[in-house]
This record gives sequence, C-alpha cells and structure tokens, in this order.
Amino acid sequence: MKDGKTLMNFGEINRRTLMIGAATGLAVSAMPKRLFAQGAPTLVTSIRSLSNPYHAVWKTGAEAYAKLVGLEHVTLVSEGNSEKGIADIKAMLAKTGGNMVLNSDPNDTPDARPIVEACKAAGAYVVTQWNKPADLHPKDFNPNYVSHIEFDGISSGKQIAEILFKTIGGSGGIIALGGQISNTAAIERKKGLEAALAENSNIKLLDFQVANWKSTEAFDLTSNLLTRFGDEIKGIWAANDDMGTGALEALRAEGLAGKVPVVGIDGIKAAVDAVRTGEFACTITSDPFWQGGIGLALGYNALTKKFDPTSEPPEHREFYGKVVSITKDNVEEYYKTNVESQPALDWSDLWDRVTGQIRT
Amino acid sequence: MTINSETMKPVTNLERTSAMDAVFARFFRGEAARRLRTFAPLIVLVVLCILITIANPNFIELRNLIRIANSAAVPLTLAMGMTFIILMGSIDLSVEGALSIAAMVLVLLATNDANANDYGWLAVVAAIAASTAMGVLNGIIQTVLRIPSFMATLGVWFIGLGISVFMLGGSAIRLMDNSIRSLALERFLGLPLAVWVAAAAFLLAIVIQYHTRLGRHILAIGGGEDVAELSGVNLQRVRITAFGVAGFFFGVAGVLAAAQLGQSNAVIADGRLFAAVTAVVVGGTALTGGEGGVLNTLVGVLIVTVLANGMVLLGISPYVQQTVQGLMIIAAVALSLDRLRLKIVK
Amino acid sequence: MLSVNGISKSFMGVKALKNVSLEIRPNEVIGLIGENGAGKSTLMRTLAGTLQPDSGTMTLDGERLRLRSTRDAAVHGIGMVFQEQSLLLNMSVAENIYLGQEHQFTRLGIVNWKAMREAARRQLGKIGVDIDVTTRTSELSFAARQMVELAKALTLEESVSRPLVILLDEPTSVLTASDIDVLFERIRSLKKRASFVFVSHRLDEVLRISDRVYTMKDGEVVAEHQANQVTGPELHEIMVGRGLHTEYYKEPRQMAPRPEVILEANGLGVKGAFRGVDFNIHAGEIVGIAGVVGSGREEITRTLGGFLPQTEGSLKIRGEAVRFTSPEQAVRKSIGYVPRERRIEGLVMFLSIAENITLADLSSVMKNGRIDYGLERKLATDWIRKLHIKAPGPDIACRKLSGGNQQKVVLARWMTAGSRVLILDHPTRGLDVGAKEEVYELVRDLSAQGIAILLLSDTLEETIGLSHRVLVMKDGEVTARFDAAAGNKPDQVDLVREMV
Amino acid sequence: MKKLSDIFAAGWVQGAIPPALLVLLIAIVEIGSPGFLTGETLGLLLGNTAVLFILATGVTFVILIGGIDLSIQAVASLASVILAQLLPSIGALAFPVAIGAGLIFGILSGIVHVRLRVPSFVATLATGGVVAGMALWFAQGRAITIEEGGRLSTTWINGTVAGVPVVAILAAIVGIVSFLVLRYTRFGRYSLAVGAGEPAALAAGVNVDRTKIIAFAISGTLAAIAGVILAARLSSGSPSLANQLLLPAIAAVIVGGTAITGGLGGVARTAVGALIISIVRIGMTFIGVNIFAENVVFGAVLIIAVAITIDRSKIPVIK
Repeated sequence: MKDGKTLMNFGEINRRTLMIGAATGLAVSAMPKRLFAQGAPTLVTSIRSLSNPYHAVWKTGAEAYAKLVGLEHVTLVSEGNSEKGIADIKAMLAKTGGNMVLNSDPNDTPDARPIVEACKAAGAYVVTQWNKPADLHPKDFNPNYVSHIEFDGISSGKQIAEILFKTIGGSGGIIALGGQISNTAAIERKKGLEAALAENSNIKLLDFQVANWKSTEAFDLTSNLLTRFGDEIKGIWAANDDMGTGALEALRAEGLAGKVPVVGIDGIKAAVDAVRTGEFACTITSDPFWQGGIGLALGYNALTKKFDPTSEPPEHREFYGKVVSITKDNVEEYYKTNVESQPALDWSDLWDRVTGQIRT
Repeated sequence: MTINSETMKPVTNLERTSAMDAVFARFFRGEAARRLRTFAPLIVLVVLCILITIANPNFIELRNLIRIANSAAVPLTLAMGMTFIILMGSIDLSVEGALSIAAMVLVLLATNDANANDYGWLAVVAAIAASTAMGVLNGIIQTVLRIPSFMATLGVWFIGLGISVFMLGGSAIRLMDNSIRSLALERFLGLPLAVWVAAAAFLLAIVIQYHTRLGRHILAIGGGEDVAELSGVNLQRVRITAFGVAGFFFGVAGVLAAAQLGQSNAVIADGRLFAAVTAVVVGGTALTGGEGGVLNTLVGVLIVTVLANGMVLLGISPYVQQTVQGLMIIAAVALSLDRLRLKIVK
Repeated sequence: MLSVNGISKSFMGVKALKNVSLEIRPNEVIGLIGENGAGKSTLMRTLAGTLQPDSGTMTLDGERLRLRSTRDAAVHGIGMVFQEQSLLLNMSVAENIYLGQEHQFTRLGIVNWKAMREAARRQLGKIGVDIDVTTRTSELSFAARQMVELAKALTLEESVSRPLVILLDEPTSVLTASDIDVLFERIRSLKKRASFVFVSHRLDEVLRISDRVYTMKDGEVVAEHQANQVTGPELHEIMVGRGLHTEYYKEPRQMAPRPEVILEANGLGVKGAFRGVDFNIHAGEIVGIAGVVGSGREEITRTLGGFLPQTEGSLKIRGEAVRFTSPEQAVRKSIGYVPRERRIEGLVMFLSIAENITLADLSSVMKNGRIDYGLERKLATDWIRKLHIKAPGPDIACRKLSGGNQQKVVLARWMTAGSRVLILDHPTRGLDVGAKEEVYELVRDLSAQGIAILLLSDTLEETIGLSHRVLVMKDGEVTARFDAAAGNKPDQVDLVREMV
Repeated sequence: MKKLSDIFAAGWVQGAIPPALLVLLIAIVEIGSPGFLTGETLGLLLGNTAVLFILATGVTFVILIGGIDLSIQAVASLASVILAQLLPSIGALAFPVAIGAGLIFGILSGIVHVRLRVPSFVATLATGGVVAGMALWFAQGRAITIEEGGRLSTTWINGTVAGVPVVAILAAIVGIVSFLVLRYTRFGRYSLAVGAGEPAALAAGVNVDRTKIIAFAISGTLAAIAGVILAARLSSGSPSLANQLLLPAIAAVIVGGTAITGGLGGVARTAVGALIISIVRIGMTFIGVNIFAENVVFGAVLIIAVAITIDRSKIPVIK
C-alpha cells in the first residue's frame, strides 16, 4: 500500500524541528543565573518532598537560616525515590566541589550510608535526621559527619497515647493508624503506643492499620473501621497528623468529629487548628522549622571551624531533639508564635534542644 | 473463457441460507457465553459480598453500605473518566495530576486558611475547568504531536503535580467553605451529597456513552481507528474531546476528594491512578479498547471498594492486604475476560 | 456527472497516477480494471477524498470539486465501500451504518437510537437484505457485512440531493459466487438512483455488471470500452500486456502423485465442527476440499494447522501419529499453513521479507548459536530472485509488498522450513489475474517437489483446476470424493450436488 | 524538500535521533552549568543511570512483545530484602538466591498473563502487589541493614575500575548481553515477531506463550539484579527500596524510541533513553532549576523527548 509518505514525512520533520527548538528554548529558559560565589559554601537541604506540610515548614526554617548567615541555599527533593535523592546530592557535591553543608532527611534508612560516604569523599559537612542505619555513626566519618538528630519516636508515640487515654477517661477501645510499614519512625511510634497500652490495661486496641502517612488512606480506613467497631471506638491514635486529619474528616462525615478524640504527631497547621477546636486531643511537634535550620547550622559551624565535631561528646553526635506537645492548654500560645508568625530562632545555641544520646 | 466463468446459480440461495444459519447458530452460541461473561464481574461482586457478610455480618448493615458508597464516590467519578479513555484504547496516566490540580484550584479559590479568596461555588467551576483544560491538553499533545497517550499523559501528570505542589507551596491548605464541605458532610435521603454527585457523574457518563455521538465515536475509535476515520469520524476532535471529558470527571473527583478531606495537599491523589485503572479493568473493560463501558466500571469500582472495606472488616493484617488484593484482582479479571473474543491478550 | 481531468499523484517519487481522466455519468456502472499496482486503488482513494492529487482537477456537474476528506466526499454524494472490510466489529449494524452521521438523529446532544435503528432497517430494506440491525457486526458473515457496507454507503441519499456515486473497491474479493449474484442484483436495482464505480480482479464480473469499462495500466487509463463490445480475454490482454493462457490452472503440469503417503487422517473430528473425516495425501498430491460455509472444511484446515485440537480420530504424518495442540507442533511436524488472512496471520507486516521468511525455521541461518544476518539476507535474496518477488531488497517490510508478493513470501517461508505438507487456505484471495497465475505456477512447482497440499479455494473452478482429488464436505462430513486427474476433471455441477 | 524527507525517512537517521537528542541535552546542561562535562560527573551520571537502565532493559523485553511489566519495582525491592536478609547467613550465595527469586516471580507474572489470559498491565500490577506483600513479610516490615560482615561481599559493587563505576560496568554487561540476545537468538527474533504481529507469529509456528513467559522471566531477573545492586549501593534492603523507579524505567524505554505497542525498538535505544532521563534529572540539579518547577520541566521534557524520538512511520496507530 502506498500512501501519503512524502507529505507525512515532511510534516514530521517540521514537527521534529519545532520540538527540538522548543526543547532548547525550554531548557535555556529554565536556567536561572548561577549565583554560586567562589569560596562561600552552599547550604543544601535534602528532604522527601515539598508536598507535605512537615517538609514545607522544614524548608522555611532552612531558608530562614540561610538568610540569617547570608548564604546560597538549595533544596533537593527525593520524591520518595532513594536513587534520585542520592543522585541529586552527588550531583550537588560534584557541582560545588564539596564546598557545601548538607542537612538531610534521608528518604529511607539505608540511604544515609551512601549519602554520608559521598559527603565524606567530597569533603562536605553533613547532618542527617530521622533515618540512619544503626551501625552508621558520625564518629566513623570525622569530621564531615557532624551529627545525627532523631526524635524519640517511642516516647512521642507513648506520650500522645497517654494523652489520648486520659482524654477518653482511661478506658475503652481505640484504633491506631500507622505510617509506612518499613519506616523507622513508624516502627518506633508504634512501639510507644504498645508501651502505653501495656501500662493501661483498660484500653483496648481494636485494630492497628497502616495508612502510609497519607490522609486519603486514613480517611478510607477510618470509615471502614467505624463500620467494624462502630461505637466501640472511643479514640484514634495516628502516627502522624496527616493521617490524623484524614481520620478526623472520616469522623466528621459521620458526625463524630469532636466526640471521638484524635491524636497525632508533627504539629501541622491543620492539627493545631483541630486542637484549638477540641477535635484533636493533642499533637506533638519536633519543630521542623528548627530542624531545617539546626542541621545547616551544625554543618556550617563545623565547616567554618567554629567548633570541632571530633571533640564533641557522643550525645552531641547522635542525639534526640526536644519535642513540644501541643494540647488544649498551650495551643493558643503556640498558635500565636508558630502559626500566625514565623518563629524567631537564631540557632546560635547548637545544643539547647539535645535531650540525650540515641539508644542503640 | 476460463476465468471464473460460470456463475454457480444452483449454489446461490442454498449457500446463502446455510451461511445465514451458521451466522445465527454462532450468534446464539456466542450470545449465551457472552451473557455469562458479561455478568462475571457482577457475580464476583455478589460472591464477595456474601463471603464478607458471612465472616462479619456488620458488612451488610445499612450504615456500612452507606460508607462503602461514600468511599466509592471519588474512585467511581475518576473511573468514569478513565473508562472513556480506555474504551478508546488509550490510557490516561495524568489522573493524579489532574485531580490534584482540581483540588488545588478549589481550595485556593474557595474560603481557605491560606489566602483571602472566597469565590464559593465559582471555585468549584474553576477547579473542574482547570482539570478539563488539562485533559484537553493531553488530547492536543497526543493528537497534534502524535505521541502515544501513555507518554503524553505521563508528562502531563508530572506537569500537573508540579504545578499543584508549586501553588500549594507544599502545605496542606484547609477548605473552609461550608457549602462546599457540605458535599461530604450533609446528607440527602441518608446518603452523603458526595454520593449523589458521584451518582450524577455516573448517569452523565451513561448518557455520554450510550446516548451521544461522542460515546459512539469513542467506541468506534477503540474498535478500529482507521475504519472510524474512513467513516468520517473526526479522530482528532473525538480524542481531544474524550480526554477533555475525562479531565472533567477527574475535576469533579478532585472537588469531591477535597470536600471529603476538608483540605488539599499535593499528595491528595496518590495511588489513585492504579486504583482507577484496576477498577476499570476488573469491571471487564478491555485495555485494548472497544469493549466494555461505564456500567462495567461501576461494578469494578464496587468490587475494589468492597474488597478494601471487607479486608478491614475481617481484620486482615496490613502486611498481607496488598497480596490479597493482588490475588483477588487476578481472579476477578481471569474470571470475567471473554477469552473467545480476546484472542490476543497484551 | 463526475469527471476527473488529468490527475496525477506520486508517492516518494513513484508516479501512481499519470494524467488520469475519466467520466462517471448518472445511473451508470463503471468498471475499473487493472493489475495490482496499476493505480486503481489510488484513483479510488482520490475520488473518496482520502488522497489529494498532486495535479489535475475533478468536477462535479461542471463545478470544481476539491475533496480533503471522506467527509467532503460524502457531502458531495460520493461514498465508498472499501476493499478491506471497513466495519467496526465491536458495534452493531445500525451503529456502523450511521457511524459518522449520528447528527441526523441527535437532538440536544442525545442520539435517538430508536430512530437510528429504524432508519438502518429502512436502508437495509432498500437493498433487500434482512439483517437484524442490533446484531454486532462481528457475528455477521463476510457477505452480510458487505451488504451492510453497501447500505452504509447508500445512507448518503438522505443527506445529498443529487444522485450518488458509490465506489466499490473489490467488493467481491471475499464473497462467494452466490453472494456476488445477490450483490449484483442490488447494484442493478440501485442504478436508477446512483452511479457505481466497480473495481474487481475478476474480469467476467466486471463485464457482467458494468456499462463501461476503463482499463488501467502503470498508473494510466489505457483503454475505455462499452462492456458489451469487449470480451474478457481482450481486456486481459490490454491489462496484462500478454494473451490469456488457455491452460489457466497449469493442468499440463499436473503430475501423477508419488506413492508415498504423507498425511493420513482417519475418522478425524472436532466436536461441533466436523467428524469422521478420512483422507490421505500422497507426496506431490493436491487435495481440494469443496463445501459451503459451515461445512466444516475451514475447521479441518485449522485442525491441521494446530489451531483447533482434534477431539476424535487420528492423524498421521509420514506414518507417525500426531496430535496438535498448537501451531508450533504442527510446524515441527513439517506442516505449513498458508492462511486466508494474509495480513493478520500470514505475515508479520512490520518485519522484513528476510525476517518473515526465516520466522518458522531459523536453524538454516543460525551459525554458532546465533543468527547470521549475512546468511539470512542471502537466503532471502535467493528467494526474491527465485520466486520473482517484486521488492527492492530483503530488508523491506512486508507491508510494503503487494498481495501476490506477500503470498510468495509466505510460501518461501514454508519452503525454507522444509514443510512437507502445505495447507493452502484460499491462497489467491484478493490477488489479481497475473499474481494468481504466478501462485498457480508455484503450487505446481511445490507439487512437483513432492509436497503434499491441501487446498481450500474461493471458487470451485480453482479447486477443481488445481487438485488431483476433490473431497466434498457438507454439515461436517465428507459426502463425496472426486478424482480430478489432468484432462479428466469432474464437472462443477456434480460437486455442487454433493455440497448442498 | 523531497530529498530532505527522504533523508529523514532513512532508517539510520531515525536511529540516530535519540542519541542526537542526548548530545543536545548534555550540551544544554554544559552551557547552563559550565563544568558539568568532567570525568567525575560523567562517572556519576553513568553510575546513577545503571540501576535505572537495568530495570528499563528488563521492561524493554516485555514492551517489545507488546506487554508491560508493572511489577519490577516490587521485585527489585524483594531482591534487596532477600539479599540483606541472607548475606549474613549464607554469604555470597545470597546473590543467586535473590536473583533467582526475581526469575521465579517473573515467570509467575508471565504464567498469570499467558495462561490465565489476564492483560499484562493488570497481571503484573497484581503480581506486583503480591510480591510487595511478600517483601514486607520477609523483611518483617522494616529496612534491613547489611552489617559490616555482609558488606564485604557487596563493596566491590560500589568500587570503580579505572575510574568507571563498577555498577556502570555491570549495566554495560547486562546491556550488551541483552542486545546480543535480542539480535542474535531465536527468542529475540520471536519477541519482535510476537510484538509486531502475534497471530502471524503464532501461525508461523512460534511458541508465543513461551516467548512471552521468557520475556517476563528476563524482566523479573533483571529487576532482581537491579534490586541487588541497589541494596549493595545502599548497604541495606527494604521493601520500599525501589519505589518510584517503575515509571522512570518505562519512560526510559519509550523516550529511547521503543514503541509501547511492541515489535519495534531495542536495548540500545533503552540505554539512550535511560541516559536522557538521568541527564534531565541531574541536569536540573546542576542548572539549579527551581525545586518547585522540577516536575513541570521533567514532564515537559518527557513529552518533547518522545515527540522527537518516536518513529511514527513504523507505529501503525498512535493510541
């Protein structure tokens, strides 16, 4: 069969030429001017994504610190893809020649090792938060691996569980929503819940379900659990606020918002609002704004020889940070200082939120 | 003269009757089998419901059925849009992008806790319009640049997601417009309004598929693009319109999702794509196009929703839920596929 | 009156139409003949609006006509029934008839299906066909589909005030003789309301139905005749450029088969299709099977090809009992299947000639465990030369070849695979006279090489002409056997008597 | 004009377009961020592309036969978990076990698809779910660190040979073997035939079912190899290790110019496609594209890249 080959091909060439032109234009227009001054280090924040409130606040904190010290700041996101997260960091290391400070929330526990190894090799200073393998230690990568910061998931999980138990009067059934199964924080927070349950024999855990940190999944799961247990559910424990708010909306759809208290972790705005209206019993925040700044501050001070990581005590190399619990009692104040206005932190005291060395 | 000379008069009528007989014989044989196949997804659904009820009678409670309807509202609306695309033999991977765009536009224009806008129901219109526009963009990219829909929509997915992350600045913004929230919170005849909206979307999809030219032309393209073109079907226009219609449904789903969750964040649509495709395929619509329809999809959505509900009701461990769901999908599809017709399975 | 004035069209530098002019007058059936590649299809597609000429003009009733799409053509009352079946198998008859014209039944965006079904029923009534308009077209026979196509083309009557021009591009190629009669009857009765352009490879048909005949050759109109003033052989000579062989089926080359039995079927049967079929084929023998649709002969070829597993009886290849559950097994036992659906089952259209030739058996071009591309090309080039396949080279995709050349590639594949049994399922379907002759020649060559051949054919004449023996089937059973030695061929009437 | 179109219609030009696009992209990044083109960054680029490429190569086999494999990320994660779990107890034997698991699940996907006649899209989506569940169960829901002792058998993967990362060499080996398999074996030829015209391949005696199952088996195996490499690079296994790699892998195949409908394309194209995807990703970091705009740019570049690379003359219908 012969057909309109000539015409078609001609069309294609035009289309192709057009596309190549467009590609060039697009790529070039996407290039902002390079601002990297020689000599000054680049501050780099590596987080999972910008699509969750927690990391969005983290980024604000990081930018606030960068502004404070007057340095260029770059945010990298892994979009939940470990390979991409690591590749981006390596690319930044190559680009800055190692003259950078990295504050990283590794996408997954395993990612920390290659990230730290790459920074060490390039001579960059790195602080990791939340996730690292148990056998990876800052002291083995002196001086570049400055610190690792975590928040005691077990105590957070336990703390919110206890507040929840108190709110529902010390007895009754609750349901729990956990984070992504393999995630360290999810596992620890669940342990905290279990510890609290062990101490409160009148509280019955009706079911533990996994909502992968997401409000949408929590929404569907909660409405299904409401069917299964109905009025038996007196309270909801969520391993983070996103899931907590999803559960809250499922309650609202049944007219149960405010009647069945919810607790969560992270202190996102929606949760703080819910605490104000009494729909949440409490939320706990690790203060991502502080986290965003402190990681960079530690690294920058080490890089500029303001302090020597190698001579710091172990509880400054791997430590638990301080968490703030937000309940009915302190929510108005927290709202004023942290939600309505940007908190004013200067990060000059590097160690003021250290609560102790990380358990091994 | 020897070429095909004599016409074989004696054969004429006889052969025709026998040919017709054969046609009828085949028709009826095929029909019976097809009828059974057509109802296979429905049978799967019924069996699933019965099994779950036996294990946990709470399942059949009115309250739970209402909850299932409520959980199915967003997936059903999404899957309606997806059905048209799959009927055409294309695929739309931009579901998550389109849905998050709609949810983003909605919360940013309606009363919210991030800016002072208060456009009320205009925001809903704008949200659906934005998502529809993305659908049209999909169609245009696919037809004008002649790129397989798989890639065109994959690209648009990233673009849509990027835009909504950018606009939301990464935070979750609360939807505070009470009239829009009432979609999720108010009830009419015992069912949340969201369910009525989804039902209306379903009816609209039925009308589009079975009662309009567009629906017919979508089916025609799925059945044979070249033939449809020769018959005077304007391929470009139908494709672009179909992607636009899909975008419209995604937009409605986005509005419902935001109303249900009371907020919008960029991950509001996470996991919706595969859920939608699964529902469409489990319902019996062929990925190759031309077979199936929105009625099938209704059953498919219910199967998937009931399964998720049932697994929680039965207290199946989160560790194995994924595995169970995978096995159930294989079983449902394997049972309902018309192997006779689908000689080639891709 | 539709007239075409000096149009030319070329593809990639090859002239497909050279300064072609013709006239289509009202109420007239125009025959258009020519070998494959003569430009008939290009001309038809130009008239139908799917191709635009490079130069030249078309006028309709004296007015300049520019057609950019089938839709344009439809607006001017030009409708086409395509060579390949152009119905959507996933839709009903009514939907197919009005595909692209639903607006007639649309009120406020809603299509009134009832009205459409009514209208479709009327359309089918006009051509005197009784088909349920809600039937899915996939359930219809080829003949019935052709009628639906005709009805579809005739729907233009309702929207166009002038008489229609209906283009029929080889509508008969997949029809049985009886269906052709029905079709011609319809055309004659419709002549009052429309003119037709009729393209076919079968010259006798063209002469039977047409008022005037245009003959094309190499992209040009080389002759115009009144149909009653010319004979088939005369047209053939103009078209092909040489005289018509009196011995069309190469009867003189029909050798007596060798004694060795290659294929032996005993009580062979498939539940619901055919049963108790006994026959054997000797080396070099051609056995034809005649029968109407539904007689079970199609299923026999599918069973031998490995597509349809036998449920009873036995099958032996060179004395070895076999039972196929897949075509692969059949191929391993040296059966080669030349399918009717050449474009779908015959060749992988997007692969090259070479790749298609070696598809069934790569071992001859494998060297040290890998495919030797040099060897493969050489093999393909040899076949191209030996079988006179018209192609620039072995790397050309098969979809670019004409039907006859494609069929040669299929045969070359089986010869490469060393097939001892060939199943020819309508081997000349859709081929023009010249290509048919070449295929017949090839069949005789294969027979001479000792290959056992089972033949199903479009016409009884071809079956009788080529075969050594003819089996007649009816309702799944063999009802008669005829000896068809050269010079002693059975009469068609006798076969027909056993078929019905 | 005609000559120009003839040139473009020529096969070799069609083949040369994706690499040309690759060069163009590298040039754009180099212009936007001088200093990009150094041995070190190129090594980084190759190393980072390796896992993506190996996954994409596996999918290429499946896409060539006209199917799709959505289970690769689950299979890769499972392999990483198996490796991390077994290294301490059985040492280097864990490698074949992990890769063997991929092979088995690949075959399983193939069998579900072929024997139960479930479309591959759904079949592999479902088997992916099953495999992900198994990985969770096998890892008891957590990431497993490969301890000091186990790392001895994985460090070689993270090394370099003459400045070239070992992972890149592994990827090259996988690529070359796959290329040879596709071009020089019966299976390779049958794959193309099945993808381009399944009924005709069947009628020609090709064992279509077996060809398909082999393609899925290869895809599973390569996914497992990718998972093992990933585990070695990250010194641990996790049931969510390879998440988010599925779509980039498929995108790499198609950006390289392999037709999603099957029958046209190959491993060399996939290599180019994977490099294009990598370059765009890393290039954005280098140029300093606004983090919020990254997804938008990536999406747009994907569309444009496909618009440039696909050979429309050989794809019958654009669906």
